Amino acid sequence: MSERFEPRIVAFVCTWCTYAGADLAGTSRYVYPPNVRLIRVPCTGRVDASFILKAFESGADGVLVSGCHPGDCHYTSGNLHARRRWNVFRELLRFVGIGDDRLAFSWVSAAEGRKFADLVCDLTERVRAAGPFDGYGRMSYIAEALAAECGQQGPAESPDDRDGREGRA
Amino acid sequence: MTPLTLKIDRLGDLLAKMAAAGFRIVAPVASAESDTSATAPRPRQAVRFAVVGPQDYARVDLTATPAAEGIKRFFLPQSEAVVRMRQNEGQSAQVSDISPDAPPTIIFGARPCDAAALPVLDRVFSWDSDDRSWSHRRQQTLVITIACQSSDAACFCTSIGGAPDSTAGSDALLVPQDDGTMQVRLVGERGEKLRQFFDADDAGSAAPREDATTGDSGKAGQVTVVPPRFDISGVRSWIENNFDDKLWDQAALACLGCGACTYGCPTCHCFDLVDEGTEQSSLRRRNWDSCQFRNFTEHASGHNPRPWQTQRYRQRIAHKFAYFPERFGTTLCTGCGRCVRVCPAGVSLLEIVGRIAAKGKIEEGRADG
Amino acid sequence: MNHSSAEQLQQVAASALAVGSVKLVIGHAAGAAGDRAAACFVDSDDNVGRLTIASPGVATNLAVYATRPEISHLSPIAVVADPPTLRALVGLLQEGQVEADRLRVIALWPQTAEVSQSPSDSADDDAGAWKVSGSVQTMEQVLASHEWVAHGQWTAAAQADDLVERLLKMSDAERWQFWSAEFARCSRCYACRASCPLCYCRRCVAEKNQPQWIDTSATPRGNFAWNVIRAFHLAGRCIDCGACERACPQGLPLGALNEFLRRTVAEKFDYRAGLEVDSTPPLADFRTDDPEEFIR
Amino acid sequence: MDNHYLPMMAEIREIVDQTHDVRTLRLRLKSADDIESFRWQAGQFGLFSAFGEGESTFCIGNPPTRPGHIEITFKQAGRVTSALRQLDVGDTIGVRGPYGNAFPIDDVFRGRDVVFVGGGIGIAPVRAVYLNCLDRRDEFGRLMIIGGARTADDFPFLDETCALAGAGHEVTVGVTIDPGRESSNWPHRVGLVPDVLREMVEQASPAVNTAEAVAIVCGPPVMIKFTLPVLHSLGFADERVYTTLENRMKCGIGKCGRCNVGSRYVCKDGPVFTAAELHRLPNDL
Repeated sequence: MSERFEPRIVAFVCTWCTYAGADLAGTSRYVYPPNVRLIRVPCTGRVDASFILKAFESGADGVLVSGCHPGDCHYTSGNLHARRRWNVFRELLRFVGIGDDRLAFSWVSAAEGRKFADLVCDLTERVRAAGPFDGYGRMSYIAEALAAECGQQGPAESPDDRDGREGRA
Repeated sequence: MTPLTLKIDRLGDLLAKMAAAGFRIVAPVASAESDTSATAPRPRQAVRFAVVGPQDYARVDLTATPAAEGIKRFFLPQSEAVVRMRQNEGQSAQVSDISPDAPPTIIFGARPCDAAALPVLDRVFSWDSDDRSWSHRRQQTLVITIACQSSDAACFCTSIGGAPDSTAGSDALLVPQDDGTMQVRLVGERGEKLRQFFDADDAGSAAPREDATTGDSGKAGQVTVVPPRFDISGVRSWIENNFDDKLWDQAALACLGCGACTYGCPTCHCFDLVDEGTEQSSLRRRNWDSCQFRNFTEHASGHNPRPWQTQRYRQRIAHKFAYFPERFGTTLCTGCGRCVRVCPAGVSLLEIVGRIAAKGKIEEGRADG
Repeated sequence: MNHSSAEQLQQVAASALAVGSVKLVIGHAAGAAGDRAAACFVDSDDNVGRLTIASPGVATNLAVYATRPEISHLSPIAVVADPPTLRALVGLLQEGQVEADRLRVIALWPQTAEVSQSPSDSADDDAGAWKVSGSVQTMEQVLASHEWVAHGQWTAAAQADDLVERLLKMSDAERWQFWSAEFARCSRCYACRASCPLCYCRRCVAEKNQPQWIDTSATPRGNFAWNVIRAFHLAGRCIDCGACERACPQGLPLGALNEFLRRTVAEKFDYRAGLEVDSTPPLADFRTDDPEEFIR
Repeated sequence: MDNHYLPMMAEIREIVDQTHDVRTLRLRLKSADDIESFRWQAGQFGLFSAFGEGESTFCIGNPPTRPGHIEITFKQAGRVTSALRQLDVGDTIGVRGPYGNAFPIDDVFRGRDVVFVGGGIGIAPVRAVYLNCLDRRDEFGRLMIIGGARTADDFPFLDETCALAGAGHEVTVGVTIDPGRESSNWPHRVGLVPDVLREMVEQASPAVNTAEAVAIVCGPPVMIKFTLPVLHSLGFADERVYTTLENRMKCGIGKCGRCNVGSRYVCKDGPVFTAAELHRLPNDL
């Protein structure tokens, strides 16, 4: 396997700070890897725990959540509520087996184009080092075993995740 | 015909013989879950039916009455993909059939109350049109039951017309004998397929028992006695005539509206069809569903024919003891008592149907008088 | 069985119902069959005889009924409440799910340090281990009592510590493997949700389908999402009664998830759920100096 | 043995927006065999799927006298209807059916006066029947169509319904919206459907032979609840008052247990029931 693993990273970014920061990174022509798919949300406070799970379910190898620095929230305290949530959800995900190497949180302001580019570079390398997130793939073997037990052929899980995998190195 | 016996210490040999003949074996095994459970294990819950290989034969546990999880899922899987759909960009959508593919299977050690549910469900799955998945798994699967040697306070098969040594739904029934052997009763043509696995009873002690009837009064061997809990005769008519009785409110008050009873029930068969996946690639799955869930009947408009737990609880009881009998001529319950055992709130169908039976009796009496 | 406690409970309930100071008493009765205690609703002093004191190891948390719409027309209602039930009621008051004016309790206080936790005990074996409060009380009165100070944190949930410790020693991949296998058994009967007093949402996230956040199929994927989200929605709110795990017909070790989150919330926010009506649940709150060492 | 859950494929040929949230799709089955075998009667339904989202139950909105396509009209309400609204002409949807019973047009309606009452999205199933009857106009007596909606903006098939009266069909048409919801330029009736029904039947000339007539009522549960007693008091026999039940369904073929009312499977014994049959069912609708 000579080909390098290109991780898929989903980033939930707030529209007021990090999205603008990512924009600045682009207009400033900072180079960062194309592995990140940005999903713009009004505020990090909008990022429900199920968004993060859904991203992993849908084939993400890593997830980033990023928004305004404390004190800068467009809605005063959305990011502070979000911070509390991450404090706990991050621990819970670790406890069920999705470790810190696949999950990142950051504050990136509209002025921090450089920081955004660096962040994405670092995160991409970190997730690359962690390798493909195959947790759901392993899960589908359990599903197949269960389905076979009940006398069923064919796919036990929806095929979309694994199709995504097939197209990749 | 020569009576057949099974020496229970030869169980491993029997299972191996069946496996060698090409059958997959499903049997009740003690699960290891109690190791991981944070609370003390509830012993009864640890026995479940699972596919077993030679390494598992020693774990086969024939003592649970009945097992925490029954055999329903081997005929009606909890979740089953039935259609695969694909639609690629710029191409038209395609659907493909996913057919059931159960290997020839012997379920060994089921309880008569679990097996009795099979012919009951045959009625709904074969009326008007045949349900392919159900029929296929029924065809592929032989069921060997064991007459119960023990029962508990939740057991009420005899009140439903069943018995701890009923052969309904079984292809063979094993009846434990005082000498530690099991007498084998083969049932019907399908049962004959099992003859090859059992030894002829050389001693010829027991007379051949060809009767496939239920509730055999002269109980052979060590079959337990399940005392009658209620007289079912007035139940259906009481339910039909007392749709708005306050008994339903009282009975349902403690009900928390989970699906534990329906999922454990050998006769509950309601299901959902859902698509999972994306527009490009998805599976249509058939999943167990429960009439106890609020959204079971809820329309997208928000209208719900059964918005209250009282109505949903009544539906469950009425479906089992009035609607299904009216439609299909048999009660949708085998008296296994699993719903009573699993209910987190201690709601007892046995108790409630008992109350209905008592009321029905009184009404019947009035009608006669 | 010690009759005196159960009889005392019946007396307290009977006199409150007789004078009309409560309209309904929610307690436990001996289960009709099996090990489990049954929830029991007593609306007149004629049928208080059914009330008994159930071992928390075989009973559901009665606070779950305080939010039931079927009895919303009855006021006030009295809940027979051991400390975990009281904590659940604190949670419901705190989150505005039940009105203080409508709620009374008949408090049960553990008499001995070691009230039996064995689920194999019959429902009323433990009666002697409990002290019944002498009268129906408001939650305000209970929370001001010295019994609350002494016993408020008492829990019957067998500690999931061992399992949590074991899991914490594993690698991420091993933990994933462990939970995938456990969750694979989940039948999605939602007994955990139904028996949880703090899971009161009229429409659960598991029923939201636009989009379908959580697959409804009882397949490992949907089961994983459901169990993780269920636990997370109770983070900082779970009052550690163990009702979910006792309710689970598949024997999932839900207590370990709850215990882990309880620890996390305690460590990070110095908070324990179910103790103060006037506090804000930690995940509905923030402080400007909350931990953020993990945020870049 | 067949997989009953495997849908036929159909292409969306035409999209018509009836109101802001009610849309009609005209579909054509892709396979010639399917077209050949898809024979239906007014009142029957199908299960229509948006792939990846699921199936929904709709009545087949065009009468068998207007074959060649399948028409469905639905209101955006849930996951599937929202997904169906995202589809364009040329897209594919899944079709299962036709399922259920039908209105007994040949056995009962023929030779009688027929009164059609539809409310809101309930106009769609009624329309399949009146179009069917209009296409066979000389087989029936008087035909009267009453359509109602909350507001003019919620009125599916409004123009089409109004135009029927002048199309030489010998049909009486009344359309109405709820009191208080009319604007100054609303030229039609204002009033609740049961009231308009009573007025139109009572004032009909020549009179409707209600004792022998047939009535069809579809609409929201509350409208049906208040319309049935009016029909009864006008002299309609419960055995000849028809409605279609809209219970939630999954399988459509009498297995899944979702649509059950009492011992009846709405998907097999219905969706068409007479008022007399409804009275015999448990009050679980």
